[in-house]
Amino acid sequence: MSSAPVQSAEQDSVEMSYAEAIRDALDIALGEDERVVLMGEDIGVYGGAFQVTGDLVNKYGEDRVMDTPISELGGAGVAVGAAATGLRPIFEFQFSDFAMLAMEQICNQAAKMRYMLGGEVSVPVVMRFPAGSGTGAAAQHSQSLEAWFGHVPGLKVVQPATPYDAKGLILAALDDPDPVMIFEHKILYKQKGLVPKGRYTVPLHKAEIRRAGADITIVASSIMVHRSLEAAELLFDKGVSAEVIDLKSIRPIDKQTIIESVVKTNKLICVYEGVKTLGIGAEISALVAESAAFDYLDAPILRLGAADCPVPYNPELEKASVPQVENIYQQALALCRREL
Amino acid sequence: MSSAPVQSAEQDSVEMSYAEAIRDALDIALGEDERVVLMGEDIGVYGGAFQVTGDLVNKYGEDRVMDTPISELGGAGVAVGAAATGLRPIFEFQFSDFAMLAMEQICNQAAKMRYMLGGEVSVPVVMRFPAGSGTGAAAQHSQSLEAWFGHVPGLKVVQPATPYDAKGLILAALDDPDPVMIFEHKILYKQKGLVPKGRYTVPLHKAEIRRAGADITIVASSIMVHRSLEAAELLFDKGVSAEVIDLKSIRPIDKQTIIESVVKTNKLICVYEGVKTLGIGAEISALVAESAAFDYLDAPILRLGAADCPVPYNPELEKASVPQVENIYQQALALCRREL
Amino acid sequence: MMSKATDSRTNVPFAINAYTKEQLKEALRKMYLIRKFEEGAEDCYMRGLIHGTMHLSIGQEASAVGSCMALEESDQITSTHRGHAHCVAKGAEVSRMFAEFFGKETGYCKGRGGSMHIADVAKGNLGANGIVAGGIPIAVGAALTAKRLNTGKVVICFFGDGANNEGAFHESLNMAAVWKLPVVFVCENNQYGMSTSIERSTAVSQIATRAIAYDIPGFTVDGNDLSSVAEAVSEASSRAKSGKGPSLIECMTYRWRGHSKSDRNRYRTKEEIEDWKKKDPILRFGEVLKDHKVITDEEMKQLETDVDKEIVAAIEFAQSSPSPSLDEVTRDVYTEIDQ
Amino acid sequence: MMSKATDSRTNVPFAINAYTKEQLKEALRKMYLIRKFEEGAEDCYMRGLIHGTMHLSIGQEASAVGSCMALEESDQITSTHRGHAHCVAKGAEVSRMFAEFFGKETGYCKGRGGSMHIADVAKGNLGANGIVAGGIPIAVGAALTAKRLNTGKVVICFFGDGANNEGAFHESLNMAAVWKLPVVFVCENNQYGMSTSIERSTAVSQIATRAIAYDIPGFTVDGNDLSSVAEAVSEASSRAKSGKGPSLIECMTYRWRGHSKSDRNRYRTKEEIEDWKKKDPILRFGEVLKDHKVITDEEMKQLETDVDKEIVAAIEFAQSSPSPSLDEVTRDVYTEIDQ
Ligand SMILES: Cc1ncc(C[n+]2csc(CCOP(=O)(O)OP(=O)(O)O)c2C)c(N)n1
Ligand SMILES: Cc1ncc(C[n+]2csc(CCOP(=O)(O)OP(=O)(O)O)c2C)c(N)n1
Ligand SMILES: [Mg+2]
Ligand SMILES: [Mg+2]
Repeated sequence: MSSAPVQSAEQDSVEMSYAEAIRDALDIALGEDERVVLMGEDIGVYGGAFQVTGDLVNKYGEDRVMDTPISELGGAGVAVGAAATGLRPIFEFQFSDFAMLAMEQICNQAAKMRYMLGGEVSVPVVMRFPAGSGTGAAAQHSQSLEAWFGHVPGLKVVQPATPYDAKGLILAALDDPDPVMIFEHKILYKQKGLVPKGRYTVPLHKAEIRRAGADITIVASSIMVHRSLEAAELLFDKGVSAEVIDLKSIRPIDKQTIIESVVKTNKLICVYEGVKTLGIGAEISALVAESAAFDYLDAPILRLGAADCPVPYNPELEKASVPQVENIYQQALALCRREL
Repeated sequence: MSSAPVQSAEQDSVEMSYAEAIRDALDIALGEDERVVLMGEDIGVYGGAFQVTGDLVNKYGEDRVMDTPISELGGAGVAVGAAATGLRPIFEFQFSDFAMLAMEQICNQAAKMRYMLGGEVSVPVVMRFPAGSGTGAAAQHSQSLEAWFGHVPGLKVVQPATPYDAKGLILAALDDPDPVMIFEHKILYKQKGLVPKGRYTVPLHKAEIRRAGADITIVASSIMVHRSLEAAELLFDKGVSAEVIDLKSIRPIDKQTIIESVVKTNKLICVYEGVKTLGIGAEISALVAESAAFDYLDAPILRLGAADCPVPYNPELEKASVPQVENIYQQALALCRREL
Repeated sequence: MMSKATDSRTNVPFAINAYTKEQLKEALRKMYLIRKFEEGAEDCYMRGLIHGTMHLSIGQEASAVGSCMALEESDQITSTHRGHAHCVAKGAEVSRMFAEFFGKETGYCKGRGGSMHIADVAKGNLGANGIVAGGIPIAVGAALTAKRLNTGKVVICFFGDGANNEGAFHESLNMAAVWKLPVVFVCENNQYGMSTSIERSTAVSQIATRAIAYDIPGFTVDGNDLSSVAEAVSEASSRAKSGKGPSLIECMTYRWRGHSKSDRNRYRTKEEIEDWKKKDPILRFGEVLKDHKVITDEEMKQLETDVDKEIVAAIEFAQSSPSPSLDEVTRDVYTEIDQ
Repeated sequence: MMSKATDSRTNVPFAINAYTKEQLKEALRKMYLIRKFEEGAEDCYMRGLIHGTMHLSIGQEASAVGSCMALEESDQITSTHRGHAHCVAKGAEVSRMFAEFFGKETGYCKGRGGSMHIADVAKGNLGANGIVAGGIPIAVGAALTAKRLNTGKVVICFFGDGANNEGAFHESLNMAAVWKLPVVFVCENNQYGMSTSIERSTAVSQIATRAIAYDIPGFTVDGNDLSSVAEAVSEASSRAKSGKGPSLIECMTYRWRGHSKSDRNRYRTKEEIEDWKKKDPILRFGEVLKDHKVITDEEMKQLETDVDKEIVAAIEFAQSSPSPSLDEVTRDVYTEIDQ
């Protein structure tokens, strides 16, 4: 179901986790290009809070895999300045929540520098944001803030859902001359999948149909792709054929893939982990509602996002605060039966 | 057209500018309650970058009208801590763009503190954000970032469009036990209007129909309310009766007022100054598309927001980057004629 | 910058002179209670009864208890991700702390916060914080309230060595100094921010040096010696209450456990850890109390037994407490008001 | 922290010994050019030809020119909202600067940036910045590039006294110091951040004191004396290039004009302004050059006339340049690539 790797046959693939796939991408990048440096808190000897960088510091040394002080604003800014002058920094936020400290350097500087300077400079910085809930780490360590970044011209924003895409999107981000924000999901880090050896890229601006269907379109991102695929199985048992689209890119959003699907299924539900209000589902809904696909809609456009609260600590509450398979299934079914 | 003041007859109103109306509200607040303190950069002897605080420091002294160092994160955090412990701080960002430095204290702390602490504390902080383009101050001094804040549970977010609302919303924000973010528009500061003397409040969660109409609903916020009203005049000349809703509150959004209007007019266009993608129009569109009003829609839902670029310096480019009366008029007309 | 003269111990330690026997015994009890609370929490975590993560301060008890000893009950603190000790030291009940860790409605945060947000506002603990240095500006804000409303309170702001490289540290200390606010900045320097040592992250070797950048007093004390901590903090607190503004106190200490539950301890040696275990602040303070005849061996045993019982009862309370209702997931986001 | 010995002037000022006559004359010419450029811009603004706002550095020319004099053309700078002087000093053409202010395609930022984002990347000016302290981490990043890629470059990071209270200042200086990066932090202390004086905003009386918090050299120099600035910066820059890390140099100076075009000047007295006008850095440096027979009165006159002509021509160039096309409002947001 995933798009064909650029340069490798099936047998050249190995099974690895999402975290390992990212590490593989970082390893390739560090090996290929001396301008690549990794920066972040505890990414060296500790191997990263989620063991994504692992032992890379042993292979490339502390000058290439740099532990920064706990200084998110300054650290991100150093990455921005380095990118603008010739390095290819990949900056890891330990948790995406801490990016709130660095919004200025990301959104006032990196995103705008090229434009403000009339195109005279590029800022090829890559930033990685471990995001999402499910770890019991509560309100300040569990957010899904990708919608904020999607609102900012000058950035590109992606959300890989599989090991394959995680690796391919990181390498594509590195090839890209502009700032790319990668929202990874903490719960996916351990998820396994087939990943081609060596270098390949996944386009930064394309969604992908993960399951073809005729009755309803489910647009999902990150971990919600998996939950939506599970829900699609349940729906199938009820005679509902759901098409599941993995959004992948938040900025730009691949309108065409979504619209073509909706023209076919006539129904749309958006599933995402960020807070529902002003989350990415709002944009997807609005994109369709303003498009020619509007006339093909047979039912309201539904959104399933996080509840209107910070992420709670209690594990049951935490689960209740974000969409689960059952919610997706129920809502999709109700939409198809127009029982809302 | 504006809602009736809580406690004052017409003759008790005076004409004043939006900036003066805000100052009036601050003056009343400082006079009524010794717990109220104003904090911000250059709000004392300088009177604020936009002369909103004016001479209040002379009346209340430097302990009540506090010039802060240029430390947005710390300053906002001090306001948050003070609010949590008994003061009623009103914090002015000199430009809303600089709030990017303080997102952590606003969105990780102020917005979540009550919830994370199980309701054991309230954070009645008011923050004021001069926003918007039109001053030739370019990309880092002209943004409209209200959508970011609207995405954050725990905050309330308003955007006054008139002197009357500016004063009434500030006083309502002060009465509110939770953090309230007020997005003011720099270009509106000089706009005049009738404002009742003394204390009154405007509800923090209600939109208002500024012009009744039958053919199309225009939901607009802040300065776009005025542009939409002008566009409605032009539409009227073409035989189109537009209903113009002043959104006022971004969080929560007054769904009911919008939906009732759309049920009546069957057409919706959202006009806002923030970047179109993932801006407040996305949420309004999605709210309607998921509601019972969906079945009443006769045409796609349109959004008019800022172009996909940082705000440019050149005045003509700057204008071209955000919706103007002509754009609203043209798009609304096209929508009514379904000529899209 | 400079070490407190206390360390030279001309004769009796400060604490022995400054506090009553009851207070001193209570301080020792609190250190025990913190230790046992954290060991109990760790055990529950290992057994899968508590989820999420937690940051244990085992080995650092003296800085929490010594600091809070210098405070009145009405004084306030802000705490950190490694905040259990601060919470107990400021007077919280371990039963409600456990209940929080178990995610229960009876917990201090009604199960919404967990370890990283543990608080006890009634006792003046404005909360742990998931954001490194996140509590520093908040402490300064609380001190502003104290000054403006003339409450006479002082605020202790706890933070780690790693936090001192955050911009919030700098901005906050500057404002507190310029406005002469009643706040005491207590840096618990356990020499690592997660895996990153002071030498690799911080341009000065003693964090107290940074006091010079704000023209405020800065002291480095032995953070495993309760009396030294109490002395420095009570001096700083008196200074603050008399309107002379903030101080920065650096408590040199060490955490025995990993940073959090996912630490493989690759960045420090077994020897270093073992060395520091020999400097156990609880044993040390116990010895001092015995030396000065404040407590007997039997009394100490009794104290320990009582604490053990308290912990068992607290865990039972937590386990048997009701869980939050799933319908109430959005409760307490906003204050309920009649519109 | 300490004043440079330069001020005692045992005999000849540093600059006279360190630079050729041509270089010295060029420095004087640049100061003139900056002054005239800003007066010209101010005039155009008053006449409604330039919109937006601008921050003039009239009176502060020595710190910009003295600092950049110590650099090679390939070295880099980051600048501030008050950045015209830095831009000219680093070698920009005033014609393209005016074109930018007039919002033209021929401007350095193609009319997208204006005064607050003026830059000349080719000459090593990475840009003014609308965000106070926004350029500080960027400068450290540029220095990281220099170190990792062994380019031998040094980076000067300009910022104001007000900026030193931003968290970005603290975080950046710490990182630059820990990593020993080739960057020189030049604080142009004109004693006010907008309306707020150092005393009311900053806990230390000299910003160079804060160097202690990063264990780096810190010096306060007379910022209106070009030679003192050049001496301090060239020393710091050599130090940086030799791998010894950053320095913090504080240039004491003053802006003659208001903060921006909306300033009512309520926070300082006429007398203070007049006093500082007597310390005009251009006149001072002109006198030094005459004293040391580097330039004659006639040459100086000629220089001034030439500059005046250059300004007139530059404004003409700007006015007659094409405006951006409205269709291209989203051009240069992203790099154009073939997908
Ligand atoms: C802003 C922010 N950055 C990073 C983290 C992740 N983190 C949690 S604790 C910690 C180390 C903190 O070190 P220190 O301040 O010395 O406290 P200690 O853990 O040693 O008690 C880090 C990096 C965080 N929670 N918040
Ligand atoms: C982050 C941020 N806060 C506030 C401002 C508004 N502002 C622009 S310049 C300025 C004063 C800066 O003072 P200083 O650093 O001393 O530079 P100077 O203007 O004196 O050259 C302020 C407050 C800003 N542009 N950016
Ligand atoms: Mg530490
Ligand atoms: Mg200044």
